[in-house]
Amino acid sequence: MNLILLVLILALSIFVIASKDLLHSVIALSGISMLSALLFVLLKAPDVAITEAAVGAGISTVIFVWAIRHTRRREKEES
Amino acid sequence: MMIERTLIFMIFLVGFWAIIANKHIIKKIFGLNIINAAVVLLFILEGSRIGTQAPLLDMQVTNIVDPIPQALMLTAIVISVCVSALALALSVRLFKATGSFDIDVIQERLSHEQ
Amino acid sequence: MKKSNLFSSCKVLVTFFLIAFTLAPILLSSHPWPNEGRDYLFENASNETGASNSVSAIYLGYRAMDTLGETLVLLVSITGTMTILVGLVKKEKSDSPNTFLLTRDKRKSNQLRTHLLEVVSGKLGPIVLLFGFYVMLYGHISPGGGFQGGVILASGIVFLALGNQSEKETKLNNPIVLARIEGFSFLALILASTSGMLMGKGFFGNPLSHISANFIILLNIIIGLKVGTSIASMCIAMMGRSHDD
Amino acid sequence: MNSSNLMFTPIVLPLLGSALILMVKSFSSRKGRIIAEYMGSAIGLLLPLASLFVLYPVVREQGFLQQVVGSWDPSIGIMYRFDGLSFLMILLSQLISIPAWIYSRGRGPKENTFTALFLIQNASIAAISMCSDLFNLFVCLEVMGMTAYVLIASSKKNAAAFASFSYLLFSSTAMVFFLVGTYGLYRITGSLSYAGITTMIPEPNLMSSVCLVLITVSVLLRVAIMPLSFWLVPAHSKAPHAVSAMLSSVLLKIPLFSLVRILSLVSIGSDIGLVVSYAGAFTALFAVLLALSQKDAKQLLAYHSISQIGYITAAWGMALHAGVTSKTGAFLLSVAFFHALYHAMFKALLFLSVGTTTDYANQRNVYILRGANAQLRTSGEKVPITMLCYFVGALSITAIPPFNGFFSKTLLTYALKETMQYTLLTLAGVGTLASFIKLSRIYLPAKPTGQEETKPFPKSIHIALSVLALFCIAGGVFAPQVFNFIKELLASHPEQEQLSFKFFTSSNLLKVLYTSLGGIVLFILAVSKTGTKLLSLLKNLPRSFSDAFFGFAVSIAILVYVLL
Repeated sequence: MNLILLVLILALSIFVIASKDLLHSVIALSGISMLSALLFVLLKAPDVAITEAAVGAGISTVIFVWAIRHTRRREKEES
Repeated sequence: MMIERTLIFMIFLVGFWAIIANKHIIKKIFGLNIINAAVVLLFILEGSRIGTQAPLLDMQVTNIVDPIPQALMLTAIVISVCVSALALALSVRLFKATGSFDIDVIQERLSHEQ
Repeated sequence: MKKSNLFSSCKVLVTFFLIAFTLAPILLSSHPWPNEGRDYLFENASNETGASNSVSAIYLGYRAMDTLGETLVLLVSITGTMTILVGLVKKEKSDSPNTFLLTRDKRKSNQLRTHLLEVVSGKLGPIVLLFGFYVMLYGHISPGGGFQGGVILASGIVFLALGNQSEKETKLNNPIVLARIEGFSFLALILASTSGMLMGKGFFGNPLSHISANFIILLNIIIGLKVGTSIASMCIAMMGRSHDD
Repeated sequence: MNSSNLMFTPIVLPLLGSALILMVKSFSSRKGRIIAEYMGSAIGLLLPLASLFVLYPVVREQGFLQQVVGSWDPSIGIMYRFDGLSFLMILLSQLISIPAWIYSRGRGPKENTFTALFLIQNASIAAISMCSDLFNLFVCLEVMGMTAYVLIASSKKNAAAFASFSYLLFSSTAMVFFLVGTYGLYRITGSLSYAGITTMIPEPNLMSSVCLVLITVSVLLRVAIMPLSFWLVPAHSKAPHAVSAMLSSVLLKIPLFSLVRILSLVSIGSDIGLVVSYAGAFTALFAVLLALSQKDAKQLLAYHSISQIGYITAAWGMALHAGVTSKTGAFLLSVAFFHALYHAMFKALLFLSVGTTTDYANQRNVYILRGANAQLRTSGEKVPITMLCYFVGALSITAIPPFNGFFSKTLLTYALKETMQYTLLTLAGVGTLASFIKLSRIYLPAKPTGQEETKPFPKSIHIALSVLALFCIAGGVFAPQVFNFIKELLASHPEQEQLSFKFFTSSNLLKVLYTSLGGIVLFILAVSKTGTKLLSLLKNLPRSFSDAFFGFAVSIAILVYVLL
């Protein structure tokens, strides 16, 4: 179970880096946080899980989305 | 065990790659978040090896996991979010000033400013 | 141009591999995990601090200094973010009123804020607030604590602000009130941390006695209020309103 | 309240002051805010000095005070240790921050939050100087860094935002590596306090050495010795002047001396010290050459910060190499701190005076700006205090005898005699002189332009500058006493002979003469045609973001390689 979650996190982090759409990246990053929170519950760390879910998946996503909303969503292609 | 550590190591390297090789400043902040998440995962994962129960001390609990890394990581998570919040605010300001997210372009455009 | 590109990508590769090789022995180490700290806490944490959640016992007892530092980081970062935000908002106030809190006719993009959102978040707000207080107050015996509770509190306040149908401000999402609670709780945190010094228990010592969880509960409440109000005021500032000075 | 509680006052009082300011800010009107601001800064800046005064006899008698925060068991709590080194570090930060704050009343950022953040920064510096726990050091460094990023970005210029961003990104990445190092050490030793870690490392193995290297390099990044100094120049030159003065005088040195606490306890600390010492000496030379090639006045000063921190690290590293408890080690460490203290004084003075001048003249290019003093006079300055203070600072940094820089640099090069660093540092001294001749040309008389204004010149600028200039001159006059004061606090042996070194020997004075002549020759060479070409080549070296990380990786790799 741990392994599956870690593989998923790895895949999501590669997606975060590779995606051209910043909003997709943000959602993937928040997915990483949620999956880590799940992993922390499995690893008997409920406090960290709550923090990660509230702070990592909640607040930081809000800030990222705000920043992207105020700038440009797509990464510009090199021209 | 070793596989789990290797996976975390790879997550760390992916994040680090984004920081050093990607020119996009928001992507760099993503990378910073990812390497932080990797270190947090590593601490918690390794700290949980020596026990089987959550560190809530009831009567029937006998074999808890190490609570110290958990307490440390609470702090580390919060600090990483604070850092990325400030970094994002700065990058929005930079974008408004230069109209670009590319770090070299920003550097070049701002170097003409008195 | 091409040559320098090649050179710089070489440098990036070298950086990457150097870091990978130096970190590998640490990240992949299979050295046995130490259990001295765990054993000490298992024996003593509950007796010494009165908190049966041993993570809370460390977070607000044994290593409370870290928590103070963390609160300061949050305070400084939010102050900095707000300063930058206010500067940005002031600049663009005239041209793009795409904020959530403006009155209906001024709002440009209405489709994002449906009636459903307003009703649900308005009704959900008090419940989330209640849950936040629960997490905050029961931090010493169950998972959770001041910080986590504070974040939930903040989201409750934001829900209330979003579901505010009458366009009037309630006390709780008024930035001035939030800033007051924040300033007060920061002062309270510093005073609470020094109170032990006056009672002969040292910095961050429990002024009453060492065996009760009162002090941890107190710190949880203060930190919860501080974190909740500051994050809420940051979110409200992001929606386009701020405590103007 | 007993004295071991008193050691926390340098942390608590600034925090109390900033809490007061933030609270009154949200409750009160404009007038109340200003009163609260002055009260808060009196609490936060002056009272710690008073408590240092009380603590001095205690430190002299007992050597050190230590207490676990919250009086828990030392195996699990956070140990704070107040000794001579922390005393000196807090003294340094207080001595510089008071004039810097006074200056900020005149020109710098005047928002309420500025003072609050400034005080939080002071509290974190005090905490860094005392804490003996790895994770707590991480947290305190983050607090200090965070305040620095915000204070740099408080400038209105967009380039300041970029400087702050690059500092932030670079040092937060390094802090993640610090965390990895903490993880490794906790895994090996099961402890986070310095005492616990050092007793549990029996002999250096691969993992513990790599962890210590990661921690050292991450902290040295904030000290900005050469491969790690990318972030410094934009940050220091674009920040508001009061913040630049603080950054360069205090924030560079505190992490360096806080490293002594852990590195002096582990056996591989001496090897790390040797490598860092060489790096420091090379830094001193290269940075001075880069400074010579700059055209922006504040950037020139920023490169001098790197160069001077190179001097300090050269002595610091040799101190660690000799072992700080040994006699030579203690001497070298006191020399390093001596120069750090004096550098703090004259560099703060230079940043503030040059900053004022370039602001009023509205021109930062040293090739174009001339007659700066006339410009200052037209903007309302009656007595040329700014120019006089600049010259006090410039003569100090170039080590001309009656001023303080002469004493610290002479002692520092004397302490490093018969090593390779000696030659490098002497050469760097020549370069320093040349580049300051270049910078001083901004005060050359020129035809006065513009009309006389009746706007009064802010008094606080003059107060701040005069205080710092007074420090520089008094530091020169009382140099042996100051050095003995530092040495007594840092030495672990109770029986310490007084300093037998004579400053005004003919060889030292001759050396000053040769250095000055060399500086003038170098300056003439630098303004000649080929010299300008070579320097512009140096200036246009590509410096991009990935290079910074390249430097970081290379310095980690070199240290690991040396230790194996």
